[in-house]
Amino acid sequence: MAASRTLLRVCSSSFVQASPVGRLLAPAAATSAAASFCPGPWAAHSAAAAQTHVVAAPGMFATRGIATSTPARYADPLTPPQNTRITMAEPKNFSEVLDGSSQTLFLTELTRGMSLTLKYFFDKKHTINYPFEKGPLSPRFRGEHALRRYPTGEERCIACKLCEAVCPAQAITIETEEREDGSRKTTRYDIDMTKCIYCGFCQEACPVDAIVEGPNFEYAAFSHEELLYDKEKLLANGDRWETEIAKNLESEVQYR
Amino acid sequence: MFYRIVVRFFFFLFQSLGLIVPLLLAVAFLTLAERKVIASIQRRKGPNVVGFFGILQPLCDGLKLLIKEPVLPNSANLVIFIGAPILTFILALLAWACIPFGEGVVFADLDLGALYLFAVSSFGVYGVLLAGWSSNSKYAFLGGLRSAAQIISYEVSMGLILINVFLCSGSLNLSKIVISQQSCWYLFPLFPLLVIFYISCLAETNRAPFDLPEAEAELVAGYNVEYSSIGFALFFLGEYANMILISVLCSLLFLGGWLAPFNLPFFYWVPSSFWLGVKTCFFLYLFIWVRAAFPRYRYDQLMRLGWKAFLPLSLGFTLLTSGLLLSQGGLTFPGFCF
Amino acid sequence: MDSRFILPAIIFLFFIGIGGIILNRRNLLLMLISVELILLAVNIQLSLFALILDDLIGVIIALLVLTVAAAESAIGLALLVVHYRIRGSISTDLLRLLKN
Amino acid sequence: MLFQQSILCFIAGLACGAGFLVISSKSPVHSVLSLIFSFVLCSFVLLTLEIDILALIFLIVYVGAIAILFLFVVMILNVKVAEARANLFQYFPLGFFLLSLLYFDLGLLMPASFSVDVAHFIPFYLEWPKAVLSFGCLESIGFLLYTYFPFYLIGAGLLLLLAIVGAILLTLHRGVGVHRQEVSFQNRRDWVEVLHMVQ
Amino acid sequence: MSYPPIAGFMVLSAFIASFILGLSFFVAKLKPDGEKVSAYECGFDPFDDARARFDVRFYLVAILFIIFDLEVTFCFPWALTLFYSGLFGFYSIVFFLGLLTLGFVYEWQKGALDWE
Amino acid sequence: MTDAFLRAPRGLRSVTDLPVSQDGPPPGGFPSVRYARRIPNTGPSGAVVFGLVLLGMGYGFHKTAQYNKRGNKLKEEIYNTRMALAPYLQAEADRVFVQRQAKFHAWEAEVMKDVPGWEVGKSVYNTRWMPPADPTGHRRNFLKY
Repeated sequence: MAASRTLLRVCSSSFVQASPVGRLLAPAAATSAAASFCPGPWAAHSAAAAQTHVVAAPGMFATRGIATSTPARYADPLTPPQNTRITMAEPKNFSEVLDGSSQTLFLTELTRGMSLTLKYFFDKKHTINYPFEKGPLSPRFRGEHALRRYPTGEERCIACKLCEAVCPAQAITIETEEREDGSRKTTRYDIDMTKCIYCGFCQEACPVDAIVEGPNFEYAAFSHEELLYDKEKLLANGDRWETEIAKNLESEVQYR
Repeated sequence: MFYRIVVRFFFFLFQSLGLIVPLLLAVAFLTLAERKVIASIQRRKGPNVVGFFGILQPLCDGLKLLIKEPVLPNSANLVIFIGAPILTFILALLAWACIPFGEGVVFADLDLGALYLFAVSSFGVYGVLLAGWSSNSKYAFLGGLRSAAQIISYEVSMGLILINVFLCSGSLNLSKIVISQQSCWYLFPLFPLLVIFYISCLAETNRAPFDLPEAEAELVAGYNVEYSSIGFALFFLGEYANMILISVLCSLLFLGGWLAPFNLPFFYWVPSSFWLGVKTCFFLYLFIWVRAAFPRYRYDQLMRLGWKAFLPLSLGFTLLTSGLLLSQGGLTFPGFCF
Repeated sequence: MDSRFILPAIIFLFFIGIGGIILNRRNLLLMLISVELILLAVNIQLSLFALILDDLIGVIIALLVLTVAAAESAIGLALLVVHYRIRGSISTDLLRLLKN
Repeated sequence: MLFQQSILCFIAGLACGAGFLVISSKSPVHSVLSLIFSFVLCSFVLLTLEIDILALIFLIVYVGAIAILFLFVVMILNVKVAEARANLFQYFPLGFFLLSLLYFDLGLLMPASFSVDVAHFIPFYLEWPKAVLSFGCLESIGFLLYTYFPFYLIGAGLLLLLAIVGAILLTLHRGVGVHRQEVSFQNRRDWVEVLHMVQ
Repeated sequence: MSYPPIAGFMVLSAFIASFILGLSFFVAKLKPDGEKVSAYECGFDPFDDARARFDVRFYLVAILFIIFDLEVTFCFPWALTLFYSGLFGFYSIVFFLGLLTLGFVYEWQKGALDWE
Repeated sequence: MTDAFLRAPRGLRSVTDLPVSQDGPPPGGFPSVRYARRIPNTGPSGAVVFGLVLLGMGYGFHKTAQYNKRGNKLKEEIYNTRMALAPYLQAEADRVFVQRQAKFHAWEAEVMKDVPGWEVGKSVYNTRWMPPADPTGHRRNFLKY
């Protein structure tokens, strides 16, 4: 019974209970100003999501003071706040007639909506100055590929071609040849970055953690050819990003 | 004799340039102000990369629009196609000729200043209509027709509201209207009219909740869909110049143009046109604030509001003001005024 | 030289209106436009003579002629639109079909 | 003085030119545009004659409203090709003869004051009471229109009423299959009516 | 009347507008291309003439605008000289506006105002 | 700064002994989503708004009517003072007018001397004396202000 009541209550969400904002003036569509509706739940959601995110990468940036608990005044989210000025359908007494007509003539309802937007005008802004400040990056971020090496400098890739097989976009092409000292290495290891969908399957399939997706996402190029990476390019990437990649892998090791 | 003519010509040239150049600068920086205010309402920062605080952003926009290649659609009749933005820009500038910025600071003090403004604003429909028709594309034509219909349907209530102001002030000369507001601004007696006047001005300049004809979603860009670089820039300048004109007009007619709020010693030391600037900035901020706060009107609601709500209200209010002033004997005797 | 010397110009405008009606016997719209020109010329003459004879009645009747022009063009164009919707073209030779 | 009258003559000439353009232009939009041009020029003529109220009213009513109506109609009906018109010059001799006939007796009507500008010799009588209190054109119209000639006003009102009723009767056809929206009804909806508890 | 300065101002602003427009024609590189120059149809090619017939509703709005514009024009001189014309002038305008309000009510009831 | 580094106790033998940490909801569950209207319903009630506006309109109309009445009185006073002065100025203007009219009559007599029975200076109209008609109407507006 409780479920059905909540179900029924849900269908009477604020859309149906169209507050008679202005019989003449306001548009008949959802009268609550769009700006004021969407940040409500979004703030709650972002609070919840931000909370878990914060734990994962604590030290990256000073956490913004995001209120995590909803204000007490709206304890029960389903019932609208009590001191409602929303005039009911048929105004019962003269004061509600006055409320309705003052909303029509002097747009008191619309000014309330605007006062909410004004509150946001004076709030702190979210914008970060991109090239100089960067947003927080999760250690699991899958960006530009890199071929890693063992601490001794020997490249890890043993040309097992598992990544080539698992790649859904068939972006990886490998050719192998036995090296003089008998070890099994690739002579040609190409990744077509324009085909790659950055799913990270190659990183999971690789037994020796050779092919890895580094955190770098700023590698735009001027021509198409520059985005067809060959082995030297991937190895160079690996050398450049080795410390960052190693740290990220360390924190992800028990989830792999 | 010849020397006097040259002096008078240069005096006229500097006077009109003194009006046009600051206006163009104001329009440029208004575009920046709009983007920054809308951004800060959505809790983000506006353009702050180009200049110190994004100061040079309008300059870059202007240059970009100048450099871009003007595309002339093939089947459009070119004379009207190029004439429409020029007409809109000229009308936007022309309406500033009779606006008083201070005690005697006015380019051409017309006895029928307000009627001249009403004529120029009713002339403004042609820029829109001809642009829509001459660019020979369905979207532009429909957008042009719709915004023309919207502009003319909100002009009726504007005219009626102007009549109320003339009833209270007793003269059509804008300076005399402002002088007659010394006792109390017309904001107090005609407050509901200010609300209606401002909303119909919003609709008149196709802005904020009434910008359906140019709504990106429905009609791509309304009547200026076919215009590319400089044609679009002239329409853009014309629209923003109209925006500033409307806010100056609102502050002149209802908030006592250059009159200080209270006659305290501090207030009348400040130069008089400063107060006009403050009130115009308030109305400009209101333009942008309303644009950021409200969803867009559907076209039939927009026409219903114009005809079924504003027209009866302003008609009724005209009879109210005339009846009240006539009964109290508060009308002004026409003729010489000081 | 005084303000009466533009009278021939305004009368010429009046006759252009009449000429417009005579010449465009086929195109209904241009006839309405020429009627508009005639009323415009009448308006200007009224105000011109009001100025010369220093009597304001001319300007007041010019206002009245203005409303006549407006109402006439409104109704004329309404008829034209209805005619266009029924006949599909605004040429006058289809008007003959109103006979039996 | 001379400058003012030369401007007057120039603008009146332009108005006649625009008028002629109205008739002789090919596409209807060009004729409507030249009609608008002649409206604007005629209001400039009135402006130089210093009847500024009528000039501005011409701008508001003629150019701002009637010409828009013509432009709307021309655009909506998009009459593309101008119907074949008998070539203009067939009527030229007859037209020229009639016009010259008229201008001949107009010349008789017009007093010979054109030749000698007698106005300069007539002494100008300065009336001081008129200098003390003189009214612009708008106020003087206002004095007469509402006190001595209210019948013209009521006549204009009846004319406009006729125009509204006539135009609506002629052109209004309400689309039948169109869902119309009654805003006040939608605003009056209340979730108490919408919702009814099942158990 | 100080109208000549306004005529001069009009000429000057016309000069400035055409100067800006002309400047762009010299500064920008003109490369007309078949695709660029055709009318904008969101990608499709325009199938019939752009100026097809449209709803006559716009036409009715223009008529109503003329009539109410004239009503406003008749009220301008009244607003200034109401002191002189007193109650007689007031009631003559009330009668005039009454006639037009009659037309407005008729129009409202016939549904000429609501825009489907 | 990785998760393992934070939670691993000292002397960990192998990674598998680490307690598994799973991203779960905070203790006590997520706070419930608020979707009811959030426009603050505070602000003055309809009656207060109407009262304020009507008060403002009353005050405004009273002040405007008072200002206009005072203005009319001032105009009345100015009109009377100037009208009192007008006859004297008019007398001077008439003197100048008579001199010019004499010059005009002399010119007229000279032009019309061979016309029989032409009485110089007799007006063609037989109404009361009117100031000479100004055919152009341009000079009459000279005194507009």
